[in-house]
Amino acid sequence: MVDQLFFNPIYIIGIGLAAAFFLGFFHRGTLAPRIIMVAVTAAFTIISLAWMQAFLLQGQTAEHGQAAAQVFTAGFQPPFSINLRMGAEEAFLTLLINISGLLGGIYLLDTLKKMGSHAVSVFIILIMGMNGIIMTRDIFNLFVFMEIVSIAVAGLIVLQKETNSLAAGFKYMIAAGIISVFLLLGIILAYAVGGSLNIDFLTAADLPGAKAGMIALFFLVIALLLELKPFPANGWALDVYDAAPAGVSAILAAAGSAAAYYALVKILPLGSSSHYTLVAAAGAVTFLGSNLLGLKQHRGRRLLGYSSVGQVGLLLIILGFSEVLGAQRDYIAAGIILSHSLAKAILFWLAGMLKQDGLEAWAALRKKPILLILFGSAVFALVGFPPFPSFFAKWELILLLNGGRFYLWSAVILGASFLEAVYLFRWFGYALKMDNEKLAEPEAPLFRLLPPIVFGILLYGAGWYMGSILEGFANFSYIPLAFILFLALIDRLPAWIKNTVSIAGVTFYIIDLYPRLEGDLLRLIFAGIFLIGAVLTLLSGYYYKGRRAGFYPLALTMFAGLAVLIEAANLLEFFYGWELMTIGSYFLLIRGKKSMPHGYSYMLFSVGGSFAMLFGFSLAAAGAGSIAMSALTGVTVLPMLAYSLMLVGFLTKTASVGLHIWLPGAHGEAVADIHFMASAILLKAGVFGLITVLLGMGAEASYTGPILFVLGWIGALSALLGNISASFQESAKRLLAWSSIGQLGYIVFGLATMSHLGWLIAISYSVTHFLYKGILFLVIGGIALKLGTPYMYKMGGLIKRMPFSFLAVLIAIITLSGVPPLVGFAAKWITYNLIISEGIYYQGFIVLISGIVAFLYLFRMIYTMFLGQLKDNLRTVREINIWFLIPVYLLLAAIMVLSFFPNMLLRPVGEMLSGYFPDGAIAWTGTLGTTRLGYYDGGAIMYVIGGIFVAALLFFFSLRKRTQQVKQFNIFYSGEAPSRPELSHFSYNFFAHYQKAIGVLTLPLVTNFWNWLSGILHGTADFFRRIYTGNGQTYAYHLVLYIVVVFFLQRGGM
Amino acid sequence: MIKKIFAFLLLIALAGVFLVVLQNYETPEELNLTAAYYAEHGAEEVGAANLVSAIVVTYRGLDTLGEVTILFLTASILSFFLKQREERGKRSVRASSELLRTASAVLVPFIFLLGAYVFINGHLSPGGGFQGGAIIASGLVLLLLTDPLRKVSSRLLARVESASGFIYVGLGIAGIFLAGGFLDSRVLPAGTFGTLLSAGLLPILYILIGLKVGTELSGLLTRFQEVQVPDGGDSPDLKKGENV
Amino acid sequence: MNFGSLALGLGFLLILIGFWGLLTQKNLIKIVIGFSVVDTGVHIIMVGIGYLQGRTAPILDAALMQRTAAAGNQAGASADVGSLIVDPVPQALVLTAIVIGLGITALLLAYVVRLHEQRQSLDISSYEDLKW
Amino acid sequence: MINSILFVVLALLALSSAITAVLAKNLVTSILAAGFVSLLASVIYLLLSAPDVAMTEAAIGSGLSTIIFFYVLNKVRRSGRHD
Amino acid sequence: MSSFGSVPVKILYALLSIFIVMNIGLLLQGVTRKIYARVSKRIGIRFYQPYIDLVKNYFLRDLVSHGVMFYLGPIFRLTSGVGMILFIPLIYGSPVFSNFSFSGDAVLVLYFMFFGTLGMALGSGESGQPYSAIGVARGLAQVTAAEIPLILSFLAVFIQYQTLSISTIVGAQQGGFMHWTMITNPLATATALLAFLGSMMRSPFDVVLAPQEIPIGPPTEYHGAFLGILQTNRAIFPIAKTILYVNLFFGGAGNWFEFIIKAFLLYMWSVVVGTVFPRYRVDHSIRWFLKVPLALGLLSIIFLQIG
Repeated sequence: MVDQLFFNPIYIIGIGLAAAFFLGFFHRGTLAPRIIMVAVTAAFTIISLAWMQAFLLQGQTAEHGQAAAQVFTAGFQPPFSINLRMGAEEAFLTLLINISGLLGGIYLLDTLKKMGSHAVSVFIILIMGMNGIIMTRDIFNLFVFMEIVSIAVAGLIVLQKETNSLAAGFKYMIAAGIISVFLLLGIILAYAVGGSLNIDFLTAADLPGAKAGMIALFFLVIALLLELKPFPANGWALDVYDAAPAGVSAILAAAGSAAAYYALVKILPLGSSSHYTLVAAAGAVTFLGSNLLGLKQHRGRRLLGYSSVGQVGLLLIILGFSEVLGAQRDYIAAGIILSHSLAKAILFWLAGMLKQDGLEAWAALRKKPILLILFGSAVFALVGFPPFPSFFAKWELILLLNGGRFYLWSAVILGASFLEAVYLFRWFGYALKMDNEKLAEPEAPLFRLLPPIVFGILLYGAGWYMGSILEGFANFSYIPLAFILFLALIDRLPAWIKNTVSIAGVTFYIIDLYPRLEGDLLRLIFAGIFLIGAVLTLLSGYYYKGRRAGFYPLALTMFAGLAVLIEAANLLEFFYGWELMTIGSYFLLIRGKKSMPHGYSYMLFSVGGSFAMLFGFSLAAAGAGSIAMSALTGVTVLPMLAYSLMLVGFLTKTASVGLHIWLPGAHGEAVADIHFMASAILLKAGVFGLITVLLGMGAEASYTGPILFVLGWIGALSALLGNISASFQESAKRLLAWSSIGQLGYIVFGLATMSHLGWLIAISYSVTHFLYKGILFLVIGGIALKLGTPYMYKMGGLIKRMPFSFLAVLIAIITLSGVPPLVGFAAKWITYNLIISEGIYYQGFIVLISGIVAFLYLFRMIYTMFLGQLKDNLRTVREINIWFLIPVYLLLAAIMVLSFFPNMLLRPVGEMLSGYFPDGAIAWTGTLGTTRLGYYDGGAIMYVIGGIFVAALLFFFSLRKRTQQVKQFNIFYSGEAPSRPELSHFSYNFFAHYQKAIGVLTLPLVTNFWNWLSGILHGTADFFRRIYTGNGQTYAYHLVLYIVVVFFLQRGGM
Repeated sequence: MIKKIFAFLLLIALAGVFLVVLQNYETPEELNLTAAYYAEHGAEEVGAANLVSAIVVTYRGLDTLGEVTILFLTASILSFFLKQREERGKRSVRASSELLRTASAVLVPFIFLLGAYVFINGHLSPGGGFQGGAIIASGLVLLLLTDPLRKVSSRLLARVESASGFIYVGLGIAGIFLAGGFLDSRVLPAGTFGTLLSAGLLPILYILIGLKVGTELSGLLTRFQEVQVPDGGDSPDLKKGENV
Repeated sequence: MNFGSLALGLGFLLILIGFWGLLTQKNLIKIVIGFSVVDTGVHIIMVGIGYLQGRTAPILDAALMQRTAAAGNQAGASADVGSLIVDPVPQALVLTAIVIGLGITALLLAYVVRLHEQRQSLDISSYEDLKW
Repeated sequence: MINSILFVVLALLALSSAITAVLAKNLVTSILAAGFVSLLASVIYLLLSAPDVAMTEAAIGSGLSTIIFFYVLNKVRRSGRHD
Repeated sequence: MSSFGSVPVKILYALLSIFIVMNIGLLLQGVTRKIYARVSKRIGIRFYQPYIDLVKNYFLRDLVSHGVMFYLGPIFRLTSGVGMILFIPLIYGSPVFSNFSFSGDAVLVLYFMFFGTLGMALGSGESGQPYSAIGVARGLAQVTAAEIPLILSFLAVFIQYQTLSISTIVGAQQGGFMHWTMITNPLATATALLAFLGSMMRSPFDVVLAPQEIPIGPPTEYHGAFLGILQTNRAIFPIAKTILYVNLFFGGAGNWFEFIIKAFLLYMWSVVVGTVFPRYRVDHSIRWFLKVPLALGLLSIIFLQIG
């Protein structure tokens, strides 16, 4: 129990004011006022902390009532005197406010020093006033505290003495004045009808029962709503965020929003359900509107303003749906508030350290990596990625909304969140990648650095805590994450040490995981791809000399995410793993030199996909009433939509046609081993997801027909277009990237058939693609690294310098193209069986011809790189790094084994699949597989072809010719010996005629579509943001108009 | 012009809103629960004849504290917002008329006295801290009008202001320990109803409020006044005493 | 004729007039004046709402005590102060509101002074640099 | 009855001076008219049995505010052009 | 499984098959060139000239090599041709001449064709001869285009007979002329015949080799014994292809005589077309394959689905 003598909440007001008044004795320039400020805000924090801790220990975080302490003033009982309340919510919010105050004060130390003791007392009163808003239970007292806060803010804005700040302050005051007029009207009318000013008594007074009561409520609600800056009546607020000193904006965004939010939380129970609806609608408009307008914003602080306003809109939606969300409302709101407040404060604080405010100028943060880490954490927290609180909040929110059949609302929420992600990640990309040569280093003395760092730590801590108390996530294992943290901590060590540690960690995890997966072949296969892939990638990482800062924690984050996917016990954990993987992979992909736009589009598609997935999952959970993985089976709520969305979500990761535009660039610009991770391993996560969903969906229900039909076509077209586009690439990396799209197309096609053979193809492709693409990525990546260019026409003749690479690539492309005798052929053979036995001729036909097209780019690649004329500058180049060759040859060995014994893979997979699809299984006799239609004996083919090859070779040797090795230029060339290799290396635009004939298929229609969409969005944003004329009167007009419009809308609705 | 038309239309609509309010508002016939309680128990609980004062100082003491805080805030903000700057070029200051100077010399003491009376008797008759404070401040204005160059000692004002505010809050906190809660006026005995020294701490609090409001308003005015002073303004120490 | 309702009407009209100034006048000082008119209107409404027809101020002085006694005699019941005075609560609120209003007005005017210093203009449209 | 007539007259006066305050071209007129509105309001408060409020309004609304307005006007006039 | 006998016996029969097919191929080559000459009013070579060329090339003493892959290219090529022969049941009902067809069905044959193409392309690629590369680029582009209708027609056959096994397909066509795929599925056959042209490297689709333009295309740098091997393959490979067609569309061959007749007629089809039409550019031929043959192939599948 909290000791009321020491931790009486009234002390916050008492001490605050006493200190503020006491400061009048001081003159500017002395240190004492600032010491007092820090001490006072620290005291506030301790009081809140004491209460918070008490509530947490009692486990009554979400409970109203009993545990909350009432504080009476003047010695009388309410409603006759003003009382304060300190419950769990109040403790939480005041704690947030007070910590913001403490740290914000520290951040502002030097500004306050300049302005003297008066400014310090204004600051203290501001924090005190916010506490008052939270705690008071009297509506007029609420008004008084709100005015205190408004005036204090208006005072602090001008700590920055610029015309813009002054203008912003003036607009702010006008707006605050107008709002207070309506608030006062509401208060007095509520008093006239309800006979009291006390919130609890007014609740009992049934205001909605009286006509005048309804009007009173309208004024109250609308005024408090306007305090929360609803779009579009919020131009004034944006100016304040923009022009106020960054430290002040930080407090406004972090603490001010929370306080204003809670004021509305207190008032709403007075009203009826129509008020909740009003709030939710205003929130939705705000969330969507301000994030849309944020798209066009190119200055950091103002953008933060848009984002802040948007986040508050989200809070309003949550508040409006109190009834639906029930006991979880406070959990969700807390999650959003925490993420928003902490992240926004961090961002504003960072903004204050920068000299310029353009988004591009944020690249200066790179000069202090800790700032960049904070920036990244804040951005991810705002968008709702794990492990931040908003992730869990958003999950619960969407789950409950869709559980209550409020689909449109959750769609709006996700849509708006997506828009927010659009500008936040664009911005983050700038910070990561923009040129920062000419930018000044951020000004970050310790007192400015401390607050954001503390908030950063709190952000992670809060995320962990929110997760640990969420049902369905409580048993989650944090050991891998702890390992990643450890790697982050030893980031200063050389790469090879971290590499060894990482390999050890992953190996240990594999050993630990294996017994848990035994018997579950499907998960075992994917676990193998993910984790053995991880080990192989890391193995190649030994090539790197130096520190490789930040690589290992992020790579391991991705692998941890993948492992979570495998191990997920429920949808939440699955989604968590998915998002974790996305984070890790984003940072890996954006490491390349020119990868900013590609990493960006990767992120956008990932976020969009994961939102679609979230929506789908929530529908599934709504039907099943649980979030267990089994909820995916037989979804009952809007099953067609649910499954489609989930599939779309996963298709973004498999980069299927329509959602593929991120891949060529993202993979094409990635470094060798990252390329391997991203393509051979990461894409399989999408496959795993598709498999999970499709297993749940089955093919029986009527809605599955169209879904599978479309999915099949997506797969087939991905295969075709991916392969055709690959043929026209000049960069080997991009070629492989397009090839991945094509290969994944086969897999999607196979899965869409929902048949034994189709799935056999998909799974065996998943494995073989991992093998041969692994080889190709590592070798090509290694070569590109060595030569410093991925462009094939700059290579040539490398077979002479890199024979081992050549052999590996040769084997890989034979496998890839499905030419017998290697294992790739098995997949082609099964494809024919599948097409004929399932009767899917047209899609199948497309898939088959894309297989043929694959031949084009494969030949082109191996020819232009390894054959033809060796360039002068490459004459001394050596074989690629041994650390690339080792994993390559391990993969090669696996291919050879599977070629001799295809049954080793196909038979157990087939047996496993028979559990789901009993019809059409392949019968195996040794290495001979037989279907209803045909037969295939991998072993025999290997022997026969091997035999013929050897025989032909022996025959040739038996001719005993004198063979003479000639010089490079000794060719039949119109009687001339070409002097420069470039002249006779036919490589650039290799398939010009092919492009001429069918290039129409590779027109960037999809890219154009997305560009068009983005153009529309930006255009809309640009059009609508012109309502923010910058004129204070216009903003006043907006405010009054908002009130009038809402009033008549609501009356019309009543 | 378009702007005006839109504003007009908007205000017509707003008038519509207000009309709806008027239509639905029913004039009360009786005091409501809260007011009735104050009428019934105000006198005995607080011991103040002026119910408004009783409410302002005790029942809703927190509001009053907040309001004082707002004035304090405004004054503080103005003090660093309207910082005195050195203005270039000296301008002559118009000398005020003889009449005004004489009048102020006569009137100012009376005005101050009136202000003090109003806030000391706040618990008995109409008036109280705000009104009294405002009256004192207007006395100050008169001084300023007559002699623009006479600088009211801001330091002294600030001291009085801080001290009264600090004591006010201190007494409020004392209420937690000595009586029923923060700002409980029953720290002192209620005394005889209707007399000057009655109503417990209420008169004292009201005096503090009066002092604080008065100094704050004065501070506010001086800030606005100071900005038009050509330069720093000399405030001889000997004049300090006369002003308060 | 009920003063309460009249006060309400007057208050609303003042608010509208004030808003007109606030929304249409370009001069910063005029805007602030408009705002203070709005404020006055609100205060009148508040007091009007607390008013009960024909009752006296909520001050329990000697005069009121006599009337209480008289009323008690007429009704033949015990005296009830509550039936004679107007509602004191709105008055208390208005006291607070007036002072707060002054604070806001003062701050607004301070802004006007500083803005004018920056650009030598009192036209609100001179301060539109921040937008969009 | 007298009171009623008085009330209505005061109200009309208040409205007309409010309009003057808002519309007057001359700032001095405006400020004075606004102060006058407050003064009338304080009389109305008396009629509404609110002497405390009346005193406050008179002192603060019509007194101090008006003075501040004038200070500002003065300041602005002195420091340069205005409209 | 139609396995029989021990491995040495099988190898022996395999060699026999190869020998027969090679001779057929060489003879057909000679006869074709003779016909070509006669059509253009020339006397032309002797019909056994291909034998002479082959022997001459094999007996040239010196070889010039550009590298390992250059060296292995022809071997790949020959492996592919021989492999195809051995994976196709040559004579219907004869276990002896089914060779190694037990290890894979029609799909194997279809894909094994690429083995040689790839090897050849790689080998000639290493020579560093730009004409080779140009030839390969053209060849690949054109062949892949021709494959599209080809795959369609094969698919149609597989669908029609619901099997991938070549011998089963031939078996289903037994019992007279009217049971041949040519009659039962004329559209697929027509498609296949058009696609066939694309893979025979004759006019109008001979831009890959394009004499006078890029000496002889891919094999430009090959000579001597290398060329000998390629010529061997050139004898075997077209026969393998034609026999695949014969099996799938024309009722297969019950004996060697039928085999030779059908192979000859089919072979002549491309020759006749080749003498009549002029050469297409690559992009033209790609477009052409994506028009008429593709439409025909799709029609054949649509008919199968309806019927």
